[in-house]
Amino acid sequence: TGATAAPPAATERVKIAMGFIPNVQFTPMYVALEQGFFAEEGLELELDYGMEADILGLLGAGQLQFAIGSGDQVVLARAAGLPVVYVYDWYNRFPVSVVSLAASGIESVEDLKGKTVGVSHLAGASYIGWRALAEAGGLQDGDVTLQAIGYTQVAALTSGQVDAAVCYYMNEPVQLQTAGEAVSQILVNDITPLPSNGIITNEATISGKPDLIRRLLRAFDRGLRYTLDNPDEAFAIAEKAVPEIEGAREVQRAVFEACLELWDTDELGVSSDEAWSSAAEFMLRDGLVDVAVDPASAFTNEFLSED
Amino acid sequence: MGWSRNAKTASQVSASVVVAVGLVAAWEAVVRLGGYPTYIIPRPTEVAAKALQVVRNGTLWQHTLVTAQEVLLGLAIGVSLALVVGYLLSTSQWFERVLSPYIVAAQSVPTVALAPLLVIWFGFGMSSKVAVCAMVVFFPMMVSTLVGFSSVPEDLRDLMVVMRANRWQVLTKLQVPAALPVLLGGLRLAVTLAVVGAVVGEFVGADRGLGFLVNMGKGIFDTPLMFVALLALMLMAMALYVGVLWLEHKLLKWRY
Amino acid sequence: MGWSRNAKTASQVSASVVVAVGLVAAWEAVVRLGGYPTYIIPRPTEVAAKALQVVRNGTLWQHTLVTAQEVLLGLAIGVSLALVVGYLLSTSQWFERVLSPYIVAAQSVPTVALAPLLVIWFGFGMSSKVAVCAMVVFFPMMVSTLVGFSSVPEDLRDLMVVMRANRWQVLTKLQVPAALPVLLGGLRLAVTLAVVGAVVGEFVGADRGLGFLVNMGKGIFDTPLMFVALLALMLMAMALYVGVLWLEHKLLKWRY
Amino acid sequence: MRSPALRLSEVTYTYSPGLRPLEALSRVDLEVYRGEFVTLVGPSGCGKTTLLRLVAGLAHPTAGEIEILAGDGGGVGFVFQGGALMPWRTVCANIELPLELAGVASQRRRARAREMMELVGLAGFEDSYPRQLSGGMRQRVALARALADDPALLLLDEPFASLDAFSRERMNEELQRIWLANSKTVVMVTHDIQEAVYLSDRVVVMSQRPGRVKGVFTVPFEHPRPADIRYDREFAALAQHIRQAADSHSSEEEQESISVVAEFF
Amino acid sequence: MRSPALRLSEVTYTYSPGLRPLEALSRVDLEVYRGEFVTLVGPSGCGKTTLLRLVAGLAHPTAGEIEILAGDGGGVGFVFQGGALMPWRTVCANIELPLELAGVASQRRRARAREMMELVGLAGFEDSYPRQLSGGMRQRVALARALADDPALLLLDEPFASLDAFSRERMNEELQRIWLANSKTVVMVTHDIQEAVYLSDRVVVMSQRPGRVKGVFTVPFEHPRPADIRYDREFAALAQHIRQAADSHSSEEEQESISVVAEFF
Ligand SMILES: Nc1ncnc2c1ncn2[C@@H]1O[C@H](COP(=O)(O)OP(=O)(O)OP(=O)(O)O)[C@@H](O)[C@H]1O
Ligand SMILES: Nc1ncnc2c1ncn2[C@@H]1O[C@H](COP(=O)(O)OP(=O)(O)OP(=O)(O)O)[C@@H](O)[C@H]1O
Ligand SMILES: [Mg+2]
Ligand SMILES: [Mg+2]
Repeated sequence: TGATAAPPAATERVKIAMGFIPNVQFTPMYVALEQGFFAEEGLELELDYGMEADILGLLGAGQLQFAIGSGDQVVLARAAGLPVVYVYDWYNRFPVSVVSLAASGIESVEDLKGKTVGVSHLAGASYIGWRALAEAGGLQDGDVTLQAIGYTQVAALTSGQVDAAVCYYMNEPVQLQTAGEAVSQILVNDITPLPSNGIITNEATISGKPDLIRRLLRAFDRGLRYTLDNPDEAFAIAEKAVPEIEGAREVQRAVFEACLELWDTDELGVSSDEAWSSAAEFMLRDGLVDVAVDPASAFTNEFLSED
Repeated sequence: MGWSRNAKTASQVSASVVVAVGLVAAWEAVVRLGGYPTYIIPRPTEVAAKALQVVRNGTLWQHTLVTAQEVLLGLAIGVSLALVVGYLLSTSQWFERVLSPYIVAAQSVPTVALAPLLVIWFGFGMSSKVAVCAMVVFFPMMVSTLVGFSSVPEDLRDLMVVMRANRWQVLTKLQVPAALPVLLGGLRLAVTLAVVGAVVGEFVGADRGLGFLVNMGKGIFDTPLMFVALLALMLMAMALYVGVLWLEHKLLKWRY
Repeated sequence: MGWSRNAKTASQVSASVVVAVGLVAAWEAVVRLGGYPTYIIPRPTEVAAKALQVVRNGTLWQHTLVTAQEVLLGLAIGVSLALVVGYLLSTSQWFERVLSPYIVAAQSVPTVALAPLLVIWFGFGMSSKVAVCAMVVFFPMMVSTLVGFSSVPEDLRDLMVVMRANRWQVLTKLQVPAALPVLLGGLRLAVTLAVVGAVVGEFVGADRGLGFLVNMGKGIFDTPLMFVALLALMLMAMALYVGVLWLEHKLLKWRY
Repeated sequence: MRSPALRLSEVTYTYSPGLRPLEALSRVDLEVYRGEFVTLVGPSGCGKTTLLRLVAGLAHPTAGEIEILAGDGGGVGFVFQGGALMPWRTVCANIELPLELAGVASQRRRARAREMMELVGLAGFEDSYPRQLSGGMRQRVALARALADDPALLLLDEPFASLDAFSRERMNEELQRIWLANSKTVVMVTHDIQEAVYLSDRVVVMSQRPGRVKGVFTVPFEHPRPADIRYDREFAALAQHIRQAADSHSSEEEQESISVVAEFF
Repeated sequence: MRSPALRLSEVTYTYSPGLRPLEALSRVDLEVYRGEFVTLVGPSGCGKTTLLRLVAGLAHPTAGEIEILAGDGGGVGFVFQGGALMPWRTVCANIELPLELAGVASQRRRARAREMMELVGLAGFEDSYPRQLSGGMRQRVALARALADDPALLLLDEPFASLDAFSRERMNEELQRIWLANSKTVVMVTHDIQEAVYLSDRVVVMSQRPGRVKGVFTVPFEHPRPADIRYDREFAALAQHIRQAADSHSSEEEQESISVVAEFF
């Protein structure tokens, strides 16, 4: 379905900040590179693996043109005045979930009352996911004890320091499951949808190089589709791109499968108005931002390929 | 004499003020010339406004107190442990040669890698931060102890032997005073690293403290807040460092 | 004499082996008794198997090389800068008193807070890691320089004045040799911290190096891989440290 | 007075730094009686300091044996050649050190230290640090410290080398007085043969490296000796003999005759 | 020979550590001629070392003036009271230091150092470190170093204090020889009045703290002086006079007469 544009005169170098270490979660990107989709668009893509928190700042300051990040962060960033815009909805479902060991019997939001819940930091996507879930699930302040636990979810859960932990759906739960631990989880997206991880750019690029955005998204889109259509081949490509996963192939395959679940949708890349509006409203209501963010300015579907 | 000392102190203080003002000016200049937006580096005025706000509402004070506690406890534990271990290792060069590389090895493990174990052993309370802080402080202090104790003049060692001093007396009346300049040098490092250590400890997972505030400021794109927290950390480190300088001045006055 | 020295070295080496074996046994015991699952602490055997694998396929070597480069470059830059700044500060106590607290303040800023600036100034490549490493190394080395230079015996200073030595001669023929024990003590710290620094630098964002591998192991839930990377880091720190001990042995032989 | 305080039998000491071993003392036999004042004289580098260190237990003979038979319980007072003052302690605190180690109460310590400072002519410098003293003053501090806790055995390594002639004579007299009053055993190293004769019961002359006992001279004068005994004819003659014996250029044959002379005194 | 090498006019020096200032030198007037050998004697702590330090430029007078008129270009050789050897340098490297600073090529340096070591009787200890030497040997290293680059002005602070009588006399002779051969200006501190008279053109007697010039004695004997001039009657008489002058217990009136005696010589 990817439209092939006329091959441009010269290849253009672009950088995209991934916000995490090389991982099977980036398989569509590796596929698009490997299959030459970017090259066909005249792009020479370079992947940077900086930490998420820095990336939006750099993007806003024009030090970067593209980054991967979640929609809630874009709302936060825009509220702080960063001219960043979300242009491609990659993770169709918001990937944060609340995980607990099956033995704890936590199955619904209701069950969390009186428990201790661990969250990495009191900021960031997982925290916002948690707040959204708590609000939608009717939890009041004081119903749960929230504990900042950094990136020690697995240790904190298994050692009983917390009853449940806010995680990424395709990370810690998968790890625990493949290690033989029975876990139960509540996916935030099932309770309240939020704009999830996708490709972000800045206003300068939008006004200056709209075509660049289009080409980049087109190539990526083809990668994502290819991945969904040929998961085995795609996984093999990821294995080549990230040779370090060799020793953890099984878990990584499981992670990959979880990702596929989150990615698969009828309309790849399309952001939904409702999700953004409700997110922006919720974040203002909840005090996560103190100025209203116009959802229309935070995202756009205009660079998606017209099929 | 008294006058000249006061004059010297006064000149130091005023020079410090000049340097501080210069740094703020440089900061403003960097922001302007570099054209950095607020969310990369905020302007001094923005930071000052934010500082006023968090000082007024008590937030800053409350977080500072938490970190200060962690730092002081971590320092106390780390320094004492280092002195004890350093002393024990210094009693035998063989011992030192065999064991110290392993202590070094332990030092080179990044805290994030230790985080899960820290959580299991110390939980999420203050103790895990104190532990990180103590660990960070331990090593420079231990090395200083080793270096300091090995620099005790031989003739004074002989003197103590002739006077039939016991181990404790040799330690307190010879080794510690002789090693004091180096020990205090170690302490200069230790106090600075203690602040870093507490912050790193808070990064592992915390809901209070200045390290938390830095992370928070960063997480909610409130860079002025982050800078206020950073400035508070700097002031804490400077205060501790100046404290050690003062201690040096008191304890090493025989040198001047 | 020659024989006894060899015997001593041999006993040290064998004792080191014993300690190493003991530590591995303790590790196995901790895992068993604590009942920790692999994803918290893997068993020595699992780690060994993983090590074999990454040694065979060259992954480990390649990442080690990257980090080693960062460490050595960072050390070289950080240590040289520290020596120069330390020397300059040591020339005037007033200078030192006024400026050193600001250097301390700079030291207490956590690297994560600096990350965006590092990226802007140095990019994501090796230079940002080298910069972090150099920054971390700088401080202990500078303090050692200050402490070392201030411990130069007065009578030797006078000697140099009488002999009309110029500044450079005083530095090379008196201050450096006299401060050497303390400087080498600082270097012991510096090499250890350099490893930590490179790793922290890689944590800010990297796609190679042992710090990256630690993160990778953690990120892909391959704890044995993480432990292999940690062990490699430990070995690197130990090797550097033993190197400094060897240097001490060579340079300070007049003491023994 | 004839019961031995320490006995060296065939004591040999070899320093072995690096590759070349250096024999500092070779088969030294010496007995010092309780309450005796023995002086060692000999050329620079002949092992006098080494011998004192061995007696003090700071080193152990490579061969031979040292017996310390004192048993009086009192400690050892050692004046090191370099002084060995603690730079971070004031003069007073340096002198108090042995008393401090012995657990003497601070007031008595202080009183004793003042007494000692008076004795060595340093009253008024209680609160000075060693680096604020002249060379001779430092040496006197070291002496005061060695005397402070009234040790039964005194080992003095050139304790008066940096003193002017008058201070030196005065210190000699004080030392004689203290020695007589408390019947200490003293082994002293000096390069001043007059001083050696004035103070000692016996003067031991040592030979060039490796140090050996070349001759032992008994000083026949009664104690206490008046200061002007130095101008006595017999005194001068003995000093002259010892001087000749100590001359490192004298040949082995001459040394034979020295031993005979030594017997004579 | 009458052109002055250095001149002190009304030099006063006060140490001020902490609160109590200590006047070490008070209104010292002294002129030393080029090529002259001047010796300072006086009680311990009277400011001799301080005076040498002032001349060497290591301290500056609190009042008064010091003029160094040497201008020969040659440096200053200083034997410090404590030796001031670099513990990390071998004996040979310590002696080479002044040559090294002057940029002398390493081979010539080495040769010169060996020569010096021969001179002070330390051949064979080239590669020893200072801590492996005896006290007297260290002192000789310090002397060898001070002489190594053949300085025009020599400042010697008790350079022979730790030497036995024979080494001392031999070193005295060597020093006289070197001084005569190279016409150096020498200012030496010593406590040995015989030594002072044997070597000097003039002996300066200093008073108890605060140091003042109490008397200046011109030594009338021709250079070079034979070793046995010490037994000369006139020599002994002069030494005796100086001894009396130096006696810190002599009263002011006696000192008046000393000055007269000093004029007489
Ligand atoms: N620590 C040491 N290591 C090696 N050799 C040493 C050491 N101490 C002394 N020696 C050597 O031992 C010999 C005797 O030294 P010692 O100090 O006993 O001499 P001394 O008689 O006290 O001389 P002086 O009168 O000059 O003080 C000297 O040749 C010296 O070089
Ligand atoms: N650094 C210093 N600080 C304070 N006072 C000092 C210092 N150095 C010396 N003095 C004092 O100055 C006086 C003279 O000292 P100096 O060393 O010149 O004496 P000196 O004549 O060389 O004595 P000696 O024969 O004992 O070496 C002494 O009373 C001493 O206490
Ligand atoms: Mg000696
Ligand atoms: Mg002196």
